[in-house]
Amino acid sequence: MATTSCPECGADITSDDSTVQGEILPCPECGVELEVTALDPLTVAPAPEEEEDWGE
Amino acid sequence: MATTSCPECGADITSDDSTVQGEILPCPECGVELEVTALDPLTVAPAPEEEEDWGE
Amino acid sequence: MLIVKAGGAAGVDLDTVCADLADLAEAGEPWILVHGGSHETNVVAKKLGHPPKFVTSVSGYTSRYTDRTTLEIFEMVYCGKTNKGIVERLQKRGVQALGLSGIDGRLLEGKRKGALRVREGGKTKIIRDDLSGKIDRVNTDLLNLLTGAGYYPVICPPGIAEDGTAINTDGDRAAARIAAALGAATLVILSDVPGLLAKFPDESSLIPRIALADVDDAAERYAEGRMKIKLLGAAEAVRDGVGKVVLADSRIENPVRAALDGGGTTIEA
Amino acid sequence: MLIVKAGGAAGVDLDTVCADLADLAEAGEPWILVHGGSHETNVVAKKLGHPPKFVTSVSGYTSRYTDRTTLEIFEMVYCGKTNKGIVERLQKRGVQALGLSGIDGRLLEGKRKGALRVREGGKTKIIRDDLSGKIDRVNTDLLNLLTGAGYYPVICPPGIAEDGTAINTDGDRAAARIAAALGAATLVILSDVPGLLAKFPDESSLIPRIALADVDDAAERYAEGRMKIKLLGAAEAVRDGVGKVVLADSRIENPVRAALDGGGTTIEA
Repeated sequence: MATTSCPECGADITSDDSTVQGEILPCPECGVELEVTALDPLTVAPAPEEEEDWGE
Repeated sequence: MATTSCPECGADITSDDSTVQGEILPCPECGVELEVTALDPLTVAPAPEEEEDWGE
Repeated sequence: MLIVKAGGAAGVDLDTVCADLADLAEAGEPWILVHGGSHETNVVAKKLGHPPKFVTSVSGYTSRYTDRTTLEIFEMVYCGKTNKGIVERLQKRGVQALGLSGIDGRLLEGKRKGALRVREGGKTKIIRDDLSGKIDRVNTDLLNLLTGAGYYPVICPPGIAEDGTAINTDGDRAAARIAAALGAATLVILSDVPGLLAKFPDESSLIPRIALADVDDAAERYAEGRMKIKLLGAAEAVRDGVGKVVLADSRIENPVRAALDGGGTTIEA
Repeated sequence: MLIVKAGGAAGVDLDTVCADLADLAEAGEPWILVHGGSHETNVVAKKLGHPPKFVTSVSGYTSRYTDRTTLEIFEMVYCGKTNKGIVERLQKRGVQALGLSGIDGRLLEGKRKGALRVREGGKTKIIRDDLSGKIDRVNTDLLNLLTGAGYYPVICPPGIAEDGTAINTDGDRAAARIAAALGAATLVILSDVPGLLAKFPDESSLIPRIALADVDDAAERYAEGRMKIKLLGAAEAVRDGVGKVVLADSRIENPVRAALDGGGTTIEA
């Protein structure tokens, strides 16, 4: 369990053992989509917009 | 053990268990170099001239 | 100019496709071949202990997760064994074929997907090291230089990003980009199915023709996975000026000629 | 024109070679790169369960026994991973590089050795399915077409036989054939040794220069295995009109420039 704060509204963002690198966590307060950019220490950043594309 | 005859002089050419496909057997009579082109039945033919070359 | 895409699926018989293309070349019909190799890539990747991983984008499209090791295995199979095997088959039939990947001479340049949203293990995740991308520029000068000198280009992914990094890209859409960039009259996409089937896998339910305006609707109603990508790539090509796109069967005799003579599913404006 | 051969040995650092070539291109010095990949091919062949087999010809030369499966692994590593990896490195440094094998456009055409006499298990044997051969014709029109349009060719074996079959061939000698066919001023052959050493492996015993007439004698006295092939290939090139051939070290900074500035062993008429 680790916590950090939402870069938009400052609310607490918490991770648990199942949280993985790159996972998208919505902020419980303002609902912005946050990307887990690092697990230890827990670091988040606004998730990028979805570029619709398909690889081979 | 199998035998065939030398295409040059007719002498007996014999193979044993160690003989392998493609092996060069000199004819015991006329000395011509023979290539074992098949083992069963034993078949021989004059061995090609050596083209000197090196692969990668 | 005729562009032909031969798929990478196991069912695609490269010998029949090459024989047909050789006849066309002899009859004075110039063409450019684009090929895949996905089936073989999976086989080799497993043998090399780096089994393929596929990711499904949030909108449901599956694509190969291309980390650096996977990209190099992809290059070995596409640019090495498959590309040179096709050039060899064509050269044996008297065609002056020449193989290129999208990296060579920046033939297929595109943008790397910075971040891809995928569903994995019940979570939504962003992956950033997926070396995949979408082609948006084709070096037509290079293609014209070569075809003008009598060569028959045989092309395969990967493409290349602006910064020179190799990027995995969808072969069908790369063929569509090439066809559009050259203003080709016809793009034939061969694969191991007769075309778009209304009731897959019932081959008698083949849809012979779809107008450009109806493609999105048909894609929703009848197609999944790879066929959906082929259809959307085909529509893109027609919108960008390609005369017609034919989705046809590679498993028959003279598959290219059959497609040109009206077989398979034709998409046109 | 400058021809550079970068070896396939483990010690050859492709990054330094590509960085040097990029500087030369920027300085307006056109070149053609020929590369190998034998070390990596052995690694991949083992992983794929088809370990490399080498045969020794009756006159003592060792070469890779190239059956069809080996040839396809060879293509995967040379034409796939290595060739496109080099083109990618050069493109990242702003060089408009373009990769080709000897099959493409019949760039390196030669004759397949019909039968090879080898010593194996104490016996002398003829092997016939060795897909190896010697290059005797280079498609210089294709090379001039590409370099004339500003492309930098990056070339590797295999070559192609008259009937269109792919044939394994020695990269050093292919580079020599290309240099001779283009009447190149200089052929630089880089590998993981400083040049010809009078007392191998003592690097201070480097022989800086050998006149063409003395090459056979020097090859007998100082060289074995691969170095002997490089020397005989170099002599062949000079006899066929190449200004000079330099056998130099790829493991140093700016290896190509160092060779041009007099490093390594120079062979000239």
